[in-house]
Amino acid sequence: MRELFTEHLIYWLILFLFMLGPYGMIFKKNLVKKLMSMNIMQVAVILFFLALGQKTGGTIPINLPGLIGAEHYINPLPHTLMLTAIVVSLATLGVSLGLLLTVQKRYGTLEEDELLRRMNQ
Amino acid sequence: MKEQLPALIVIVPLLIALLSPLVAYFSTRLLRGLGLTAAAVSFVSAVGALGHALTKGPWHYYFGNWAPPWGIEYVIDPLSGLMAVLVSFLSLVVLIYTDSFLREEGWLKQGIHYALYLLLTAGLLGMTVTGDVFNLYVFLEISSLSAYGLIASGGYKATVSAFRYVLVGTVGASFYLLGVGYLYAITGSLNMADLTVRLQPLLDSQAVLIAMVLILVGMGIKMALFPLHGWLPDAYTYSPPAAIPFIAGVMTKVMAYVLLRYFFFIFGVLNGFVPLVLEVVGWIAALGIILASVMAIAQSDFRRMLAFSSVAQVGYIGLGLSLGNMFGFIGAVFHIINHAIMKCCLFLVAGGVKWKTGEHLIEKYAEMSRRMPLTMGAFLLGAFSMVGIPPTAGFFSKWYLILGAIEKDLWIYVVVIILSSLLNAIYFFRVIEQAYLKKAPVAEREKFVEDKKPELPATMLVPIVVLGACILVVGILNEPLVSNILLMAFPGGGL
Amino acid sequence: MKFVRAGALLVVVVMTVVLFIGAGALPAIYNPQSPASTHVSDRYIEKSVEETGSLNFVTAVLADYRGYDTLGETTVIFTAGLAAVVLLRSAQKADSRGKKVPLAKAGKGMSERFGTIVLNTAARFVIPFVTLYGVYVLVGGGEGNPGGGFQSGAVLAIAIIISRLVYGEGAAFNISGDLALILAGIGTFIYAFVGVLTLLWGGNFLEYGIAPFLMSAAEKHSLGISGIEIGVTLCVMATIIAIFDALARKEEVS
Amino acid sequence: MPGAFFLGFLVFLMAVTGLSALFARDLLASIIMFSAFSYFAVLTYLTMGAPDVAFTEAVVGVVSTTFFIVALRRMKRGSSK
Repeated sequence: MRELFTEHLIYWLILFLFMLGPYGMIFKKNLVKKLMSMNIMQVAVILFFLALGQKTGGTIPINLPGLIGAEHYINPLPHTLMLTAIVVSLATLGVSLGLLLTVQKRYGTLEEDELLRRMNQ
Repeated sequence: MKEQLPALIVIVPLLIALLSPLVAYFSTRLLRGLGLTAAAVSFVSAVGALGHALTKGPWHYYFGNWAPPWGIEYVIDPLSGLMAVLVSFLSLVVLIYTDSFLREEGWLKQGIHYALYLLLTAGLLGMTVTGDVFNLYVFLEISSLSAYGLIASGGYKATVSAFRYVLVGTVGASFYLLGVGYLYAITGSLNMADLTVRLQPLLDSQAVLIAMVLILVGMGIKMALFPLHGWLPDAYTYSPPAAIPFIAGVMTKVMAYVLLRYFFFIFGVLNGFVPLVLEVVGWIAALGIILASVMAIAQSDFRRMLAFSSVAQVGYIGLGLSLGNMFGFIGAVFHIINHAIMKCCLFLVAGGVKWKTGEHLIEKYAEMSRRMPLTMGAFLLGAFSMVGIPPTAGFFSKWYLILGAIEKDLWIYVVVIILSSLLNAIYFFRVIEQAYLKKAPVAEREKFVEDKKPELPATMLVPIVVLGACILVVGILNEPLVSNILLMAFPGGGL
Repeated sequence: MKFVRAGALLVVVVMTVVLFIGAGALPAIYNPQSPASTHVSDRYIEKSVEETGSLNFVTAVLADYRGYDTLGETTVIFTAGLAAVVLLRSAQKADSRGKKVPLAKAGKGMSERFGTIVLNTAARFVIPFVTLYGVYVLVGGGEGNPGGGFQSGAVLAIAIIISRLVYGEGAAFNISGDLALILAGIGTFIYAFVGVLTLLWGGNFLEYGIAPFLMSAAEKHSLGISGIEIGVTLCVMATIIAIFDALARKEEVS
Repeated sequence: MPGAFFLGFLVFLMAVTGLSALFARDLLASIIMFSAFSYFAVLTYLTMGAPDVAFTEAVVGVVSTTFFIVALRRMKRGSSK
């Protein structure tokens, strides 16, 4: 049981979260919810990277006096990469909310079916 | 500064982009000058770097002087150098053309447009010359976000298609990033050269297969490979004419280049699961070529027709990738170059016609050849090249693709290429017929007879003519291009 | 239509299953011997204090070893600000075409004041602390605390957003949208300019060690890191405000 | 590793809040669930030993929730219903 937890289950949960993104984007008809599923997907990627950097016996990657050696600290590289990824997700969110507002202003709806109907009029 | 050329390719447009809102507030004319200078400097640096790569071998540039697996490096080899030259050249040409569309706008709009355009350029250039898979992601996001902004500035319908593009594009980027995560998990490295070495013993692992599929899907979405192309037609149709030639011409092609880079250089086409994946890509691409060409015939809007034709043309590049041999590689890279130039030229023409008449429908092109002879001449070259008529560039890339298919005994691909050329001929002939053979209605006619200046203004005409000439020049000079650059670019190349 | 939905569901499920099976091929989580934990990262952990002078390894990697990525990241934020502003502006075409609007008047936030007495008083207490904290995060970033330019910029932006939300457009503590956009560009430019300086001094881009100052290498690096962190702070703060302004801007009556 | 159970639990909570954000009827409720999702993400990052990422996610969570709410307010105002 413990093996399962440490080796697979966390990856599975993360990948489940990841696939929630495409699922929500296809099946949720509200554009705001599509946006949320996009964000959930990005968070899942971040979790995935952070999970890769885990290390038994490692502490947070900030230098402690007297504690020297790579085996004592968690790998800092995924953290760095994911800082960038978080920032990218915020940027995408800002742009897409702006787009949503414009769409709402013009077509008066954010439901996909209704939107398509009004666009074709 | 000579030894800093690889950095300058990307840094110069980036710097000017950052300052453009500030500069625009004081003087939009200064902004225009600076923007052109930045694009020109970038182009010159790219040419210099390519020259160095061809004569003295690949050029590695370390950012912050940290050696590769720890720091980020730029690698200019013949392939990435060639792509950088192509991207920066088209950026420069389209930037000259853009001017007429923006003159009337306020300072903020102009400043933002220049900033986004230069950021798009910098992002795409960064993607081509980087040697680090995560750095590639960062520049992918820069180019995507600026493309969303540029497309969305084209009015209300554009915002809906831009929103769809944001969603789909972010899915693509996330898939790509997850694929990078898999690669990082099993190798511990992000540097391309380092990855190549460390992946060798692992190529039979399932994780590599999944990473490959994730990267393929991610980049497939971004380059609009056939079943993943849903975002493209609307985005190309509704985006403003000042931005779309560059986006349509270059963006999908850079994504295709990334796939070539991954499959030919990092995974290696003959290893592990790669041939299996490539075979699937080949069939999908072949199907996509035919279906998208048929769809293109059904369109009445010129830009939408070009958009579907883009999907088909990206299929050719996928086909070359899937062949996995030298001719396939040469055909794919050659087609990237050709298609970037042709599509850019055709969209410039579409924008020019729109500027003149305000119309995009093919049926309104009647007698356009008399009204704008030079523009339509460039269009004719582009159309011939798309169809693949010999002296133009398009023929030669198809030729290499066919050679590659024959080498692998895949005759069905040969049939697909020839059949799709026929389809191309059909849908371009419709436009040619309108522009050259049909008579315009009398009312329309009187309007343009009175028109004292029939052609476009020089800032628009020159880019169109230059690109039209490029199609011919690339076609005529295909032999030196292939033997001096493309063969050098092939992994383990130079024969 | 039903058929298409079923097909899409099938694709999603199949991909999930494939990813689940593929997760088995990944190295086990928490394994200290996994490639990710042994190949590149050791140098960051063991050498970064002497090579970059930063006690926080994440800051060292972020701002120094992979500093170029962070320049890209900052640019991404700036790009988002540009895109958000342009599309909300082009939506309100009624804006004076081609006319130069003075910067001071350019940004009109939410016009109505919806602060009550409780909110006003609370905001008066909260804003200085948030601001102070933002500055502290910036300064303390390299000293072994988590945080740095990005977090600091976001916290500062939150202070301004609170003030805008409570006091409305007349808030004294306010930056207008267009000015914010220009500031964001300048912030990112500061970052890039540090790199250009190192180019001019004859080093590679962002090679802090090349600076012609009488300092140890670690000190030069931490100086460079502080330089770029300031740029990041400015850019992030200004961009968040610009996006907020674009989202909250009341449509002008035309 | 005892932390693994806690970590698994937190990721599970993230999945739950994420799902409920997607399936909530009301948009405001959905946004609130989304900020809860973001909060659990912060906890998960902390458990994974990434204080920097957690800090960033915390501020980004605040900013993005603000963006969502402000945008929602505008959308409600502009809607035809």
